[in-house]
Amino acid sequence: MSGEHYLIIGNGPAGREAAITLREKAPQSRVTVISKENVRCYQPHLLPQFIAGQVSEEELFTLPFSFFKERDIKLRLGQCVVDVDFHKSQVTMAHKEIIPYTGLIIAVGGTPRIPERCHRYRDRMLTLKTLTDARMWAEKLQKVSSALIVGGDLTSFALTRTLLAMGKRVSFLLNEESLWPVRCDDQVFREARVKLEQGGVEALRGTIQDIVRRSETSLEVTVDNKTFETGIVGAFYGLRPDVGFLAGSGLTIERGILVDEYLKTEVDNVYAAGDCAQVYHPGLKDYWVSIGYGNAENLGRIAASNLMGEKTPVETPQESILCAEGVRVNTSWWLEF
Amino acid sequence: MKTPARELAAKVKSIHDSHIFSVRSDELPTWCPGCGYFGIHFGINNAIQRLELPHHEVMIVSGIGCAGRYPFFSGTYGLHTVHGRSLPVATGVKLANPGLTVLAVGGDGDGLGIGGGHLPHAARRDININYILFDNSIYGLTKGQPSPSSPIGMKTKASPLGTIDKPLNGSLMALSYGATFVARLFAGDPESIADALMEGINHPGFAFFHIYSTCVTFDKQFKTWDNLKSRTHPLPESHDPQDYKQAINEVLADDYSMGVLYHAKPVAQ
Amino acid sequence: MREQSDYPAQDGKSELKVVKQVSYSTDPADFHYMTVNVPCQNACPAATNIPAYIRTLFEERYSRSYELNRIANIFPGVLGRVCSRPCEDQCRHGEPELGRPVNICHIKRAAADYRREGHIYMERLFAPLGKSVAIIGAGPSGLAAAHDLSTIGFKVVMFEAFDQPGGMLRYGIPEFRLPRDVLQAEIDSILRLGVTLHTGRRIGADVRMEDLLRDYDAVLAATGCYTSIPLGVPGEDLPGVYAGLEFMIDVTSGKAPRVGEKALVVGAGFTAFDCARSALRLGAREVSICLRRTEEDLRVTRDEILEAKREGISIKSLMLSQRIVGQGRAQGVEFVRTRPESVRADGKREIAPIQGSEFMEPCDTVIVATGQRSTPFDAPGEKDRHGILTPLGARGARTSVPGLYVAGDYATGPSTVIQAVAQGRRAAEVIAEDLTGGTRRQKAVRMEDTTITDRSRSWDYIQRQEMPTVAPMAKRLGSADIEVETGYERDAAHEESKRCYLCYLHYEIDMDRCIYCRYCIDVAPRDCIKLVESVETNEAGAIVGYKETTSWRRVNAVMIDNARCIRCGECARVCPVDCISVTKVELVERLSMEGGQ
Amino acid sequence: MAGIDLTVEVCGMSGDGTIAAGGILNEAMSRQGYSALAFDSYPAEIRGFGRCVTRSRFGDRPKLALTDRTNALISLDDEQSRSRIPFLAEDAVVLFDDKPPSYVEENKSIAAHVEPTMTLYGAPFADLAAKAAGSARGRNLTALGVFAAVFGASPDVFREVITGKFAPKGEKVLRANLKSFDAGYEYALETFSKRLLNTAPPLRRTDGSRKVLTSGNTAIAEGALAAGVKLYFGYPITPATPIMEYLAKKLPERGGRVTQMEDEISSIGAVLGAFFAGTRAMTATSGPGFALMTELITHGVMSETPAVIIDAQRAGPSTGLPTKTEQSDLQAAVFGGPGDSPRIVIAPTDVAECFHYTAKAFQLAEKYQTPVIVLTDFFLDNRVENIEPPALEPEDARDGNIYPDASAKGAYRRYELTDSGISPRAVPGMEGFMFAATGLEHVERGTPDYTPANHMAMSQKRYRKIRSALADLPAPEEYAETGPLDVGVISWGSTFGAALEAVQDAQARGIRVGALKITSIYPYHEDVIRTFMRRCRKILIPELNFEGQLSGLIGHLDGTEIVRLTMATGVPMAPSVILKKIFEIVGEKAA
Repeated sequence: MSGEHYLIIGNGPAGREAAITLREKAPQSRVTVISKENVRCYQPHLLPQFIAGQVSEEELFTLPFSFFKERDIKLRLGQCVVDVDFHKSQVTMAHKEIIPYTGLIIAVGGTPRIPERCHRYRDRMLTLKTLTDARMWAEKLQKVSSALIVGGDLTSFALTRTLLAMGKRVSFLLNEESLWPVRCDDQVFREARVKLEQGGVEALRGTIQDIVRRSETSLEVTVDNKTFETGIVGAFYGLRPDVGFLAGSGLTIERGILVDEYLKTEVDNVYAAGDCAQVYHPGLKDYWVSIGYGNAENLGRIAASNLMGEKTPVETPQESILCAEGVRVNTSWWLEF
Repeated sequence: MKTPARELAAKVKSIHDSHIFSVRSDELPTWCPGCGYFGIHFGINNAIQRLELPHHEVMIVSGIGCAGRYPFFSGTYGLHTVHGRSLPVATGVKLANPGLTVLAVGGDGDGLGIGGGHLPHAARRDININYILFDNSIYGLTKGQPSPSSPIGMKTKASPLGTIDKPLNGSLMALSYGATFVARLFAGDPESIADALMEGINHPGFAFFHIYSTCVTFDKQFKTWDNLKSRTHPLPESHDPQDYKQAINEVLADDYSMGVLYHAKPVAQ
Repeated sequence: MREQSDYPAQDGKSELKVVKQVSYSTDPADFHYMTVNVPCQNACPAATNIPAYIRTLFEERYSRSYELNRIANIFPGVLGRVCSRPCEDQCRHGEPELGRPVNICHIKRAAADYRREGHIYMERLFAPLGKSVAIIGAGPSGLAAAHDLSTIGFKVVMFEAFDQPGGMLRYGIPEFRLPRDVLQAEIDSILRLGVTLHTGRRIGADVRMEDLLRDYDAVLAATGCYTSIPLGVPGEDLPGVYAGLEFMIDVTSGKAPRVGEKALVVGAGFTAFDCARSALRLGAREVSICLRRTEEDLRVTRDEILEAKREGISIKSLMLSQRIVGQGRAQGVEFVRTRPESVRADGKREIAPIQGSEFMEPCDTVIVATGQRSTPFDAPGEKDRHGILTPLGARGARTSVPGLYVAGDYATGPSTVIQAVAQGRRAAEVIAEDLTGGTRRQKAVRMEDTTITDRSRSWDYIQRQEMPTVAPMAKRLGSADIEVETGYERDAAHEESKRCYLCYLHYEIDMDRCIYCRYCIDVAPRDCIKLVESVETNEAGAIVGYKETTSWRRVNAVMIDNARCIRCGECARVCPVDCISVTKVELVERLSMEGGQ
Repeated sequence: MAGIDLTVEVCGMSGDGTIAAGGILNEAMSRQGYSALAFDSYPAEIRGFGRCVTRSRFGDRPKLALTDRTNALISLDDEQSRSRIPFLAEDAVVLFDDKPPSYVEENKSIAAHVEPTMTLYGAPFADLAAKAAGSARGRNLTALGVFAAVFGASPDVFREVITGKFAPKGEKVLRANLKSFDAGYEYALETFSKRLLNTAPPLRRTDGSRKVLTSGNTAIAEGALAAGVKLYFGYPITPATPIMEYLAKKLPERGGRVTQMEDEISSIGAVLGAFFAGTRAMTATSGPGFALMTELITHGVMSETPAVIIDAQRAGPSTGLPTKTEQSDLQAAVFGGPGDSPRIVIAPTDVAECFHYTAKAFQLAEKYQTPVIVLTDFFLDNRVENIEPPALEPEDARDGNIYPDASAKGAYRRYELTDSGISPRAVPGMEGFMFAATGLEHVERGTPDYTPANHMAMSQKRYRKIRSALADLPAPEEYAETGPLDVGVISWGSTFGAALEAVQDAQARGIRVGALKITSIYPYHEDVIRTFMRRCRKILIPELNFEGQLSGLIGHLDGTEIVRLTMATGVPMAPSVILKKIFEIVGEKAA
């Protein structure tokens, strides 16, 4: 065992792939994966099917624990990083343990983003990111027949498909915050409305003013002074990188951790991959957060290789084409809906 | 009052450079934080250093009990014997190698209880052993039973109604057994302990040090820091340590006067 | 300097009974101690004695608490609202494991809110010196200088360009943030010291520098920064484009500038936020703040950002304006994306535009709040390329012209109110020295024996009391002069004051009496008491580091690390040999009645 | 294993309140109707010296052994608890304080050591307690609160128990502790969604009756009290001290007293004196103290004076491992001391038996005029079981002394040679039967005599007397179907519980195996044991000592091969160890 210790924060597809890659490329080093969630790594993109009951919980999971034990990859599950010191190259855990590293890969993924103006009634909206969220949806859906989707990102469209398949009534509220990570202008909105309505979804435009809980199964929503009733409100304003613990640490964070095309942050031995990494995309003329399972895995591998001294760039898909969830997706990807 | 920052730093440096603590071992003492034994330890430490005794020529023999652990925390030769038998072992050591400075240490249970039978004989023999009695009037290691020197009425789990047996007075015993050097001291006053030890170690015969200490864990009633601090006081100016009767009378008259009670003139051989 | 305290032998207890022991030190080592151990006071440019005023507020002596502020920072009521709070970033309670910083600023405001009706701070005035000083500019810095100079005995005359005093406080800060009566009251408490104020008199135009230099023993220029820095992009002259500062001056002096539907604010400082929030109150439906960097890099407080967003303002990152477009009036701004480059030595991060990433943000109003710089006026002496007098000397108050001094934003460029105040006071100090050949105020470390604090450990777990704000947006935006922050209830203030660790209390173990029993360590709330082998010192001779050890033979001292200590008092309560003392240590200014020495 | 079988550990530094927490946990779980078997191992060391671990096994049916796999670990001190990880089940849950007083370097936290298959439940024990009660002292109860919430146990029962324990210490202390508990409970409720064990059956009894949580030591003391003991002489020694402490509280209420003597030598002396004068007395000690007593014990044998001695075995030799368990005093108890000195030695196997055998010891001592040694061990003394409140068997209450017949007045022969070997014994105060007892060899009247024939005759008498005691001693119990067996497991003392569990487990798997419980160590029932041995292909004797002291005692009885399963580890033997050995033996046959 050499003194090197490679640390990966996050046990999602990106983190997992990064760990495996590091183990291959640095057989002598210690490799540790830290994850907030206390479950084996699963396939988040299957969650909508899971909610619909088309996929069982077992099928969500990918590799068994033994896989990591055999490769001597240390898993710290259910544990949380609260601070990173890039000068000392060490992380501080919530339980106050201090762990030094030689190289760090941040692959914490994202948490659902809720715009400040919605904070007042956030507790009346459901999000969908983790297995726990999914269980919540499944449970709620037993009782209600209609749902309102606000915001609207990739997941929301997948979920909408599911909901329709389950025979639920779905309304979809669009506004400038919608269709993250893409900006939603008028033209985009028109396209989206058409697509949705073809799919049998009621598409609205406007901003939520208030949500009031009427009963266990009924919410009263006010949009631009018009009030109507629905069973669930699902918030899909995209993801915020789950990097609260990096505040003030010196890394640039906007919607994600800004990295160059080699996924390196401003700090030499620190890389970011997956939903929490933000790379400039010439097509969008904006920074974009790579979404989707396949991408995440891929970025994980790249980050790991580059941390080990290679120089593999992420190829940003040409103008108007992002690949996510295996679906061919472009800057108007909801057209696939 | 706050020490000015500059003085404070200088102070630490001077202690550091004095190497005063080099006679300790590396082991952090396992006595409860706040234990009086730390004060005694500090006193013994200073005495050995000020007498400039070579550490390898110092031997500490102990019995069982909290005090019995002393040798582990001392950087000298040490022997942790069985319960109550430290004095016989120490006697053997001293007779085998008169060149050593021998300290026998033990608690009140060890020295006045199970080993109580040994004290008179050690005193009678008057071999140059320095017997330091850590007297906190309780069994600490077995988690708080009354000891031979517990005051009447001490309530412990083993004496729920309070002890009814009279406590032994180590100093008086030693005097009556004919010990030729008897000092009574307080763990909270390490300086006096050091002074008395320096005098007693140089005394050619058996020296008995009766040190009042505390058990912060099991005695919240009698030998507490507050009680001992407020009650103990130095021997009267007029006290003449060479006067055996005066020593006896002092001990009979006052339980809390601290200092060298008796120091017999060496008998010309 | 320092009286020796002699402990009664043996019985340590009575140490706490000895009559009040006070001593003063001017040893650099002790000043260093203050910087490390009372982080809040050290962070405050005006060196406000924060623990002391929080403690007095806790004792519900609101007026006294106010005074302790007033002594140092002149504008407690104002700063209790608009201070940039460098102290809170340093508050020990904010250390990761300890929770969130004490809400120092809002406690200050509470002291102001609840002090005695008609409470007046009794100044210590000196006999008139028969010398006079002219101060140009009645902003925070000028007023602070005026205060100090007149207490020392100078005749002070002020010239203010606007028709009311206060400078940026009045013309830069909107009313919903700082009510005018509060401001006026605190300005009056300075003017009442016999300061003569001429308003509507602009240097250069209405007053001539050479006259002043002739008529007065000294002249202090504190004219501030009133020249907006333009973006320097095409289209900036279009109607609908405002310079941030002018915009604010219009707003605050009652002439509401016209804003349209969709306003873009370019800039990242408090001014940008004030403009944005004001624009909203002037009827704009959609307001965005456009940043070259990201939210992370903003220098405004977290609450500020949150409030702004609550009001519906959106913050857009990583965009650099290229040009303002429009026929007849502004209709949009073209931006280019930026990318952060590696961090520079000075900690700042380079921002570089990305080629070919131009995009358009439509709008009808553009407010350029990218900063302002000092306004030049004609005066003799060395100047920089903008025509601004160059400050000389360590305290940056003198100029190349004898008798002419500078202070505040004029001298330093845009800064915070508290810095301006500190600046003004430092300038006053320099002027007094030059004119009297001596100093009236001397900084010293005051040490006073005290008994153990009555703080309870459970207070350390009290949640930070948040500042209540006007909740319904409609009400809030209804009129421009509704103060958004409504101030603490008495209870909240008292609750918050409990949270202060009182870092001005110094705990110390007397090595001569310690028996190394480690009782204190056993009860310590965190690793604040150490088994020390040796200490590192700095050139001043102060302790800057501890070498700890767990080897018994190497434990030379048991020491309290006051930089870790949270002053809970447990150690002093349990020490069997009473060798732990508590001392109140404060950084104070001593007044010497006789002029120089 | 079917049903509920949950082993919980609380681990901390002595001083963390580990033992107290374990006690409350046991009582609370017991009151909820679970069977409970708990064993704390803590150092008789100074605070700050050692690790404290309480292990409790809860189930829906009684268990007599501890398993070697723990399902839940409550860590009050990570440094200490780390060492427990290897003993955890793969799917164990670990509760720990995730806000220690200071930052620690990598691997100093228990979080660094748990397997990914395990579940971590971090809660700021100390902070919560400090916040709720103003001091972190109650953090052990906070930990219990978290446990209760995580395992879906009834908080009310916990509060009930805490109240019972702390109410005597005053309102302030009680409130502080309840607050600390609630703080943990509420924190966990809102922090952790998962509920383990919430399948708990409604085991709580409705008829108001309740099993009582009893330690071996308490049972021994209660047994003695039931048998009417009047005097206790003792000297503090781990693990026997609690017996003295318990009696110190109870005896005065019954007109008796506890006298703490200056050492074991004087303790046993005083006991002999008291019995000589016709009063029931006892002492309890452990190996080192027992060794000091042996001379006086043989004096009791020689002078035919009754005495009751509890030897609470701990790991030896010498001071040994004072806080570790072992069964290595057997031979010392049976043979220890100068000369041929037969005495009665019995050894209970569980807490209930501790009660009954101690009570019986007085009866036997009086009737057979001999020191009776009750052999227990650290594991048996300090473990806690919830048992039905034990009731005394009537004959044990009777005065067991056999007094001389009035006709003998004037011609009383204290050591009269009889068929049973028992000679009627007079006690001081009885008119006309005066005699002198001595440690010297003596003739029937008691006067010293060294002639060869007499010493031979008297030796025979003393052995004859002890053999005849077999009639009153509990016979071995057999747990096996009839017919030949592949393995016969013979065990004694605290190890028997594990042996029985292993045997039942093996039987369930269809192996022909049986168990024999031996509680009468000396004298022992030769015939019963021999008959059992003859049925077995091999005999397995598991015991907690290095040599196999029971094997040494009874191994020769029959030709059957004896397999010794011995362990000198200081920790109780787990059923799995014995089961493994059984498999080995059976495997050999298959091969």
